[in-house]
Amino acid sequence: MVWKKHDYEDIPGSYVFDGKIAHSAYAMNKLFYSFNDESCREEFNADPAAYCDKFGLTDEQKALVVKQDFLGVLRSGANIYYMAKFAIPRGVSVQDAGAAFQGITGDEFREKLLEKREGLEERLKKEGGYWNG
Amino acid sequence: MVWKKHDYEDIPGSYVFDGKIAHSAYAMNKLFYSFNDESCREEFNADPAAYCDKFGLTDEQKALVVKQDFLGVLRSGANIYYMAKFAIPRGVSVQDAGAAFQGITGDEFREKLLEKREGLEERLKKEGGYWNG
Amino acid sequence: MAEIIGGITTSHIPAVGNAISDGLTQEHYWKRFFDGYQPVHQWLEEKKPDLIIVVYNDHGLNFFLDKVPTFAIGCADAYQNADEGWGLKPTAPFDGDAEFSWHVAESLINQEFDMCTCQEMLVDHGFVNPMRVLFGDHEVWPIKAIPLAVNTVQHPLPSARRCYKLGQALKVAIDSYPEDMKVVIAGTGGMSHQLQGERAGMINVDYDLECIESIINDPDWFADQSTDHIMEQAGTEGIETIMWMVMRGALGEKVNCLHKHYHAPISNTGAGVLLLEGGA
Amino acid sequence: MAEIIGGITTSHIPAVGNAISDGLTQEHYWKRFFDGYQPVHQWLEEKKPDLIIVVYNDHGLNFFLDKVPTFAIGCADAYQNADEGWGLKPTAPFDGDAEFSWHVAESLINQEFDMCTCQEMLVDHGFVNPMRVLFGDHEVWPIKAIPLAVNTVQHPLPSARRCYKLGQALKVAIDSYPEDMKVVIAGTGGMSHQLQGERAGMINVDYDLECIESIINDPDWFADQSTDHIMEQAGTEGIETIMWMVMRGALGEKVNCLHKHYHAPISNTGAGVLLLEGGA
Ligand SMILES: [Fe+3]
Ligand SMILES: [Fe+3]
Repeated sequence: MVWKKHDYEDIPGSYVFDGKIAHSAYAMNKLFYSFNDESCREEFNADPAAYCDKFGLTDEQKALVVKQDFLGVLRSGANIYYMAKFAIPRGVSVQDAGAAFQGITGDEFREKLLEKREGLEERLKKEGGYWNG
Repeated sequence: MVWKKHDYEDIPGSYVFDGKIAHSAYAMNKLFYSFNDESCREEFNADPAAYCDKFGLTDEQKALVVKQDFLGVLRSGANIYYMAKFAIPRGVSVQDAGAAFQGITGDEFREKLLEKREGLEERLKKEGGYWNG
Repeated sequence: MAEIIGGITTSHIPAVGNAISDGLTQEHYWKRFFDGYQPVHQWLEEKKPDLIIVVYNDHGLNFFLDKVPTFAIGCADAYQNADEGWGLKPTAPFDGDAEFSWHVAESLINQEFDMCTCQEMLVDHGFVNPMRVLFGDHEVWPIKAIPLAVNTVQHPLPSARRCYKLGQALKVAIDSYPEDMKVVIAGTGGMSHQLQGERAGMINVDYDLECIESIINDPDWFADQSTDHIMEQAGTEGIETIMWMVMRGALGEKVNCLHKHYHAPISNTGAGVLLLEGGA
Repeated sequence: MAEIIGGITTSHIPAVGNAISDGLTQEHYWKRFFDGYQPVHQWLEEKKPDLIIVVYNDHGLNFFLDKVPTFAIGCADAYQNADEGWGLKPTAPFDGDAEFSWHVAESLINQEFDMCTCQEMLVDHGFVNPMRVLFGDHEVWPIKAIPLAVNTVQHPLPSARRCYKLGQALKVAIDSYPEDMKVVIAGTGGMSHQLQGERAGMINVDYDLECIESIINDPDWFADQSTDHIMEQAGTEGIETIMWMVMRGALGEKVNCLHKHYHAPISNTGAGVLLLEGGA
């Protein structure tokens, strides 16, 4: 049985959360989803390994979750929005996780984003019709 | 604010489980739905009135549920499939509930249904192409 | 390539499962109903399909009123039956086929069917009883199965026409699956019955037989009916029979009818068993 | 009769809500972004709509992967915000309008949109932040609101074209509501951004501006794009912008653009604010 290949797999540096990925990481994403509930967060914090077993994570996924390897967790099929429920309360923002993919710091990542603002107002003036304060 | 009138409201002796009915009885149906879970059935049995309050039933619905008035519960907006989770374990079948709508017994109800079998094989022979053993 | 080798219609009512569990299938009340499945059993034996898609409606096990999808498809490798609140013993779990499901879901969504995808799904009597009556009881079921749930409980429902179109799209989806696989579609539920209201207990044999003829020879007749008209003729719960249109749509324009069986009453319902193959 | 008096686009990212909560809206980083909502605030003040339909995607609060509907509509009289796991304080609940919702749901299903109806629904930041940025914070919100959730998380997603058609059907649904009611549609999310993978942090200003022009003047250009193409241009999470097409479809063929605002970056995204009225 082979999963169908999709054109979007060729978009560079991008992981599309499709059936194949979701299927492989269902239990792990279910664990993260449970973190909407405070009592589940507390249960996890009290014994992360046992909580992973309760959700039936693979040994590999369990190891990643226990050591809080957020990048590893994402590469292993976590959906970014579910992963955020794990990472953000631990001081790791979605931007930090994005930066980790490129091997740069969160501050460097934010610097690069800020470059998008340079020349933007002039650009929009030229386009015409945009609000400019 | 008036709910839209639907043509199906004119089908005699029939109650179509639409948005209007479901909206009016959401809490009660949610209570019945919880009976999929054994621990919920036990919690209800231990204190029916308290369980109704937990789900936010109206006083009227609560009274019907507490006195196990299955017909009243149906008339008050219970969905037949949800109500069944309440009635069947208490020895009241869906057929008994149907019979109650007509003021007859479950056995009388079943007798009337059995009349449908009379002449059926002959009828199907005439139609042609039907399996007949 | 995957191929739809046939379509089946069957009742899915709880009483059918109870009769099997209680060993009543050869009692007078049940015998004629159950015996009418024998040609279907023989056909299944002979054709050995790999996978069955069971088109059914959930009656309040997997879906509550907080989330009622019009169409939902299982996308898991296994499906559990579970306690519906009546004290029945759940069956053994069913093997699914997640890759196949996702292929179908993707094709349906690309064809503008707004599916709800379910990577975990409890299957209720509407799914389980067709499996039991078609395959017998098993600890390991002899066929993969995929639940396709249609909302027939919380109005507004999809029209018969929409169900027919879903079936046609399902055929496109399955025909484009690259692996060899013999697929059967079961349209379950019905036929005429009404469980509630002063009209409870109605069975409309004439209408049921008209529907059976339409399913075989003139599906547009069924598809053109409004939900209101079907409920008037078949009862408010008899509306379930719209799910047969999903099966019918998946078989193509013409079919050969290999077996046609009708019985009434079983519990509150008229019961129709059809075995159809795509024809020319 | 109900009437759609306008459409709005807006970001829905968590950082927008945080900036409001932390009182940062006049800081340099945020000022240009937030000031760009002033004309929208004035218009809302002046027009006083009765109800807003917020088209958004759930990010894992109300829906988990066990049940992912392509399109879901709230059919309740109130909607709660709740803990998303990040320690944010939930907002006050939102008043809905169940009668109106059921009217819309019925019309959409009759128009062959396979909606999931939700009689209880937790609304996440994708719904809440548009409400906060458009109306400010309230203990009692000054407008009724209905959540309309589009799956943009679990592929396969509905196409941009399907979203556009949903918007067109939404217009038919709303125009046929018998009571007087002024309705606004908000298309939320986007614009270009990618949160994961080595391409995380991409923003495509050129593409965002093309999309904005298309939304105003040539919606078919946007609707004709494949999901793959949009992800390639706008990022895997930028695909959210397809939800703007629902709003656009609901406005009719031509629109008057009353306000057009773009800013980048806010957090990881390009952010577009549009205020549109149906035109001739
Ligand atoms: Fe049923
Ligand atoms: Fe978002």
